[in-house]
Amino acid sequence: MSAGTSMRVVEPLRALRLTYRVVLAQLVTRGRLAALVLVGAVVAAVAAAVGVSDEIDDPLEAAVRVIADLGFTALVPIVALVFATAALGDLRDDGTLVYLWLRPMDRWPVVAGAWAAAVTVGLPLTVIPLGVASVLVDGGGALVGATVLAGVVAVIAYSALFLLAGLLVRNAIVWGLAYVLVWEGIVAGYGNIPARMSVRGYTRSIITSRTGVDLDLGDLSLAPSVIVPLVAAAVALLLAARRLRSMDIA
Amino acid sequence: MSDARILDRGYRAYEGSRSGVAGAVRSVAWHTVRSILGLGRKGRHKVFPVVVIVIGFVPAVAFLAIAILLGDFGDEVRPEYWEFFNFSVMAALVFTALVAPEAIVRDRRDGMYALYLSTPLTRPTYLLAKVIAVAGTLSIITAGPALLAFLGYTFQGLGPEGVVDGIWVGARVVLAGVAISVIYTAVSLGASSLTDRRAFASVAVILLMLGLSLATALMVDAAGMTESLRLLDPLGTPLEIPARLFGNRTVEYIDIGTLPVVLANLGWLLLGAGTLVYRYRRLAAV
Amino acid sequence: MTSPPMTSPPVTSPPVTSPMVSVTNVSKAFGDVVAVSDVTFSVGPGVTALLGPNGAGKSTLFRLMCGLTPPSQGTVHVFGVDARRNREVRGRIGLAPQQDALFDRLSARRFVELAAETHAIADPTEAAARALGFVDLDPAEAKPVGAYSKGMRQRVKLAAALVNDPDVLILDEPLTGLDPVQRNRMIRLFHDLGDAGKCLLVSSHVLDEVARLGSDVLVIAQGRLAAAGDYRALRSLMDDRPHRIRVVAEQPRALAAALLARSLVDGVSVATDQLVADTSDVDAFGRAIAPLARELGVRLREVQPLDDDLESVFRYLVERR
Amino acid sequence: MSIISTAGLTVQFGAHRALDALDVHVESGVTGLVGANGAGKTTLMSILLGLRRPSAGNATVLGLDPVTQGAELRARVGYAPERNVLPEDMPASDFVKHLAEVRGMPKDEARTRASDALWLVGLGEERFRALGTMSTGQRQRVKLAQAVAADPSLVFLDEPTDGLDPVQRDEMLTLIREISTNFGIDVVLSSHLLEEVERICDHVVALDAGRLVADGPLAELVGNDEGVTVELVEVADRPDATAAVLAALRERGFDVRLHDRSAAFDVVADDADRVADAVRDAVADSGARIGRIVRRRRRLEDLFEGARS
Repeated sequence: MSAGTSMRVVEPLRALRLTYRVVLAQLVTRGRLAALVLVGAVVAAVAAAVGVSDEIDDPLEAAVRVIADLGFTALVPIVALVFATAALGDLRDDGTLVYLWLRPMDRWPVVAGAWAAAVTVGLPLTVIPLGVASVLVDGGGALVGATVLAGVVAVIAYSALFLLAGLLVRNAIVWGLAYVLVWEGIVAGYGNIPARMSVRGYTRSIITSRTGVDLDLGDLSLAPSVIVPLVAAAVALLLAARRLRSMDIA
Repeated sequence: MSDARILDRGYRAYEGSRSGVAGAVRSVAWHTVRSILGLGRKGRHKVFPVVVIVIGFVPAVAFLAIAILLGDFGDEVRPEYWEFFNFSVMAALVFTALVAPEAIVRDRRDGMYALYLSTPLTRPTYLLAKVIAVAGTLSIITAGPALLAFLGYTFQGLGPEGVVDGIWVGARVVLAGVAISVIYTAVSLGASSLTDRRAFASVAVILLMLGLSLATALMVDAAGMTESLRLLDPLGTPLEIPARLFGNRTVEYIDIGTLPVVLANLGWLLLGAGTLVYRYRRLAAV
Repeated sequence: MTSPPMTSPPVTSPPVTSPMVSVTNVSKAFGDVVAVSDVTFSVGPGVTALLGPNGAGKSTLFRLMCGLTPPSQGTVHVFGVDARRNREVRGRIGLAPQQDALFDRLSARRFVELAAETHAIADPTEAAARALGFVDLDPAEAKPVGAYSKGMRQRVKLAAALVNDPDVLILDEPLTGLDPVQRNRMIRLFHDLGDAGKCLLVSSHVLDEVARLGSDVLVIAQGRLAAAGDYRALRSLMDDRPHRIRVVAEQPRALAAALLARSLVDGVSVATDQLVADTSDVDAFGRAIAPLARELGVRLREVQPLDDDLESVFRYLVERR
Repeated sequence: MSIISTAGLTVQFGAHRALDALDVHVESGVTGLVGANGAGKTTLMSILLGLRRPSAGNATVLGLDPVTQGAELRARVGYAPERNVLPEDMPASDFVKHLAEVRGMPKDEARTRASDALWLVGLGEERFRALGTMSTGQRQRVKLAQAVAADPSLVFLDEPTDGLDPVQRDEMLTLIREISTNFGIDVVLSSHLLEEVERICDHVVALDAGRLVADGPLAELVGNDEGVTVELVEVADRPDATAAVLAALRERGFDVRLHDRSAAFDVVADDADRVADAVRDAVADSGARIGRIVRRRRRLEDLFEGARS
C-alpha cells in the first residue's frame, strides 16, 4: 500500500487491447459462428449457382442482384447486429461491465476495443463469403472490388451504430432488426432523407458507382458513399464513449 | 361449551380426483395461448398479436369483398379457397419469427419450465402442450382467411353444393391450415430451442424462412436452376399443401409432383420437431 | 495505515485518522423511488458490516461508493475524490458485486489475471495465483468459470476483488453460497486484511455472519442510516426496554425470590429448571448473579441475555419493536 | 415409516461425481438438507422428483419409484425451485392457480385453493399483484404458496430463505414449520445456512461434495454438552477480573480456550456440574460481571469441519 501502488493506471492502448481480448472471447461462441458461417455459405452457393448458369440475359445485373439483395440487405446487417449489440450490451445486461468500468482506465479505449472485437468477428463472416460470392457470381473484377469495399465500410458502420444501440437500449437486437427490416428495407425506399439515413443507401451507391448497374437508393458517387458511413461510425463511437461515462453501471 | 368448533383454517385437504397428464397438457396449452395473444395481460401485450392477426385477414377480406360485390361477374377474379392461404403468409411469418419463440424461450428464462417439470408433465408432454398452443393460434392466421372465404361464398350461394360437399371443403381448409401451422411451428420452435435468447431465435427464424426463400427463388429464377430447389424453402413449401388438397399446383411448384412436396414438408416437420425434442431431452430441468 | 496522498477533509467523528471512505448527505433516487436518503458516515481501516433488510439500499450505497452511479445529492468520496471521475482512485478499490456475473468463457485464472491486468499490476500471473490461493481455488483449473458452481463463482469474484491489493474493499454479500468451512476462512481473511489497515465494507443479510464479521455495523433501513457503531453498544442505547435474561439453574424459585428481594430484577417468571428475568440494570445483575447463586447454593448452568444479540438490535432499529 | 429412502444413489456428470452412493432415510416432519452450494442438494432433489435419473442406486419417495412412477409421484408432491425468477407480469393468484391446475386440480378448486394458499403465506391482500412488482421476500412466499396449493403430501423447498433479510427469514421459517405442524405436509428444505436448519428441522441430511456427512434426528446430531462458553464484560473497577477467572479455572485443571476475537472463552470438560460450579465460584470470587454463560454444543458446523479434516 505504498504511494506507488496508488498511482497505477492502465495506458489507453493497453486498455483497448485488454478490452478487445475479453470482448472477443465472449463474442465468439460456437453456435453463433456456426449459424452465421452457414448463412454465408448459402449466399456463396446461390452466387455460384448464378455464376455457372447460362440461361441469364444480363449476367452482371443478376450478379449484382445476388450480392446486393442477399448480401447487403440480410447477411451484413444481421451479422453486425448479432455481434455489435452484444459487444458491450451483453456486458451491461449481465452485469460484467463493472469489471471493465471500475478500473484505472479511460472510457474510450473500452468502447474502441469492444468495437474492434465486433469488427474482427464481423468482417471475415461477411466479407469472405461475399468476396467468394462476387467471384463465383462471375460479375467481373469491378464487382469483386466493389463488394469488398462496400462490405468493409458496412461492417465498420453497422458495428459502431449497433454498439451504441447496445449501450442505449435493452433488447437492442430486436430494435436493430426492426431498423434493418422496416427502416432500411421499407422506409428508405420512400424518400431521399430516409435513404441518406440508412447504411444500405451507401453500400448500394458504392456498388452502383463501381459496376454501373442501377440499384434503388444507389445514386451517390463513390467518395461520399465511403466517407459518410465512416464519419457516422466515428460519431457513434464518440457517443458510445460519452454514454459509457455517464451511464449507471449495475 | 361442547359446540365450540374450529371450522376452517383456510387450507383444506383435497379429496377429489386429479386430472392427470391430459389435464396438465390442456392447462398449459390454454395458458400458452392466452399469453401469446396477451389475454389477461396489459394492453400493450395485446397490440402486437392482434395487429399480426388483423394484417393476416386484410388481403383476404378485401378480395372477398370485391368478389362478393361483383357477384357472378366476379368469376374471373374470385380466388379459390387454396389461394387464400397465400394472403396471410407475411402475417404467418411475422408470427412464426417474432411471437412463437416466446412460447418456449420465456419459460426457460422465467423459471416456469422447471416448475412445469415438477408437475405430472414430462418433457414430451410439455412440448406437446406448447406445439398445440402455438400451432393452434397460428391456424387462426393460416386457415382463417380461407374459412372466412368458405363462409362468405356459402352465404352468397357461390359455395359448395350440399352438406357433404360443404363438409369436405371445410375439412380440407382446416386440414391445410393446421398442416401449415404445425410445420411452421416445428421450424420456429426447433430454432428457438437452440438459444436462450428470444432475439437470437427471431434472427434464426428470419434467416431460415425468409433467407432460404429468397435464396431458392434467386437460384431458380435468376440462375435458372431446377425448380426442385424450391422444396428447400420452408416458407413456401407448406403453402403448396392447400393447393394440392384442392387439386391444383401453384405456378412456382408446377413441375413438382405431389409426393416430393409431401416428403419435403414431412422433412421440414421432422427437422424442426427433431431439433426441438433433441434439445429438450438434454435440457436440465433445474 | 499510511495516509493517502490526496487527503479528504474529515467529515464526521473525531478526525483521528482521515476516513478512507466518506459519504456526506447522500441521497439517491431512481425516478420517484428513493433508494438512499440523506446518509452521512465515514469509515476507516478495519471490517465494517453493512446490514439492512432487502431493498433498504445496501447495494445502492455500495454502487455509490464505487462511483457506478452518481448520487442525486451529496458527495461520496474515496480517499477524498469521486471514483466516478478519478481514474487513479479506481485502482485502489476492490469490488465484489452482488450479481453473479463473470466472463463465463474465461478460466478462473484468466478472469483474475484480467482483473490484475486491468489494474496495471506488474505481474498479473503471480498476482492472480496469489489471489486464487486466498480463496482456495486452483489456478491450474482450465474449466471456464461458466461451468463453476455458485460457491466457486463467488470465490472467483472475491479473488478478482483482492487481486490489486486494494486499500478499500467493498464486498456485497460475499459469503453467499460458501460452505461453512469456507465461510469461516473468508471471515478470517477479512479480519486479517482489516488488521493490516485495509478498509473493508461487507454487506450481509445473515445476522449470524455479521455477528462474526465483527461488532462494527452500519444499519440501513428504508434508505436511511439507522445506526452506526458497535452493536453491543447500540443495544445499551436502547434504554426504553428492559433487558431480558434467561437463567438456567437448579432451584430457580429460590434464586428468583432472592433476585426480587434485592431489587435486581423488575419481574421474573419461573419454570422447573429456569427463570426469565427482566432487568433495567444489567450491570448490577451481571455482577450479582454468581455470588448470589453461590450464597444460596444454587448450581448455575446458563445465563443468557435474550435480547442483546444483533437480531434484537436489528428488529429494534428496523421494525421498531 | 420413511417417506424417502435411497440406496447407493450415485450421480456422475462426466468425471464429476455429484452424488456418491447416498443411503438416506427421511422421516415424516421437517427435514433439512444442508450443504454448501454445489454439494449436491439440488441434484438430490431433482432425482427424488424424478427429473433426473441416477447413474446408479435407487430411491423411493412416498412409496413410489421416481424413475418409473414420476408423473404419479409429482402429482402428490409440491416443489419450489431455488431460482428466484418468476413470470414478471403474471398476477400471483393466476400463477398459483395455473400451477394448481397443472397439478390436477379442477378449475374452480384451483382458484379457491390458490387464494387459500396465498392467504396462508401472508399474501392474501397482495394476491392480485404482478409477480414482477413483488419483493424478494414476497416472491419466496409465492413460490411456497404454489408448492402447497395442490394439497401435496410432501413439498421440496430448494433454498426457501435465499436472499431474505433476517426478519423475512424468520417469518419464512415459522411459516414452513406451521405448514408441517398444522397441515401435516412433510417438508424437505435445502439450505446452506446451518443456523436455520438447526432452528426448525426435525431431521438433518448433511451433504458435502456429494457425500453424506450426517443423516438423522437433529437432536442426536447436535445435542451433546461439552462444557460451557463464558463471556465476561469488562468493568472499570475490576480491571483484572477476567484474568483472575481464567487463572482460577486453569488452576483447577480445566481446559480453557480463549476465543479469537471476543472476550469469550470456552471451558471444556465432560462433567457439566463440575464446570458449572467452578465457573460460578471463580466469577463470584473475582467480582467479574457475567455477560453470558451458555452450554457449549456441538453444532452442525462441527460435522462439516470434521468431515473435511
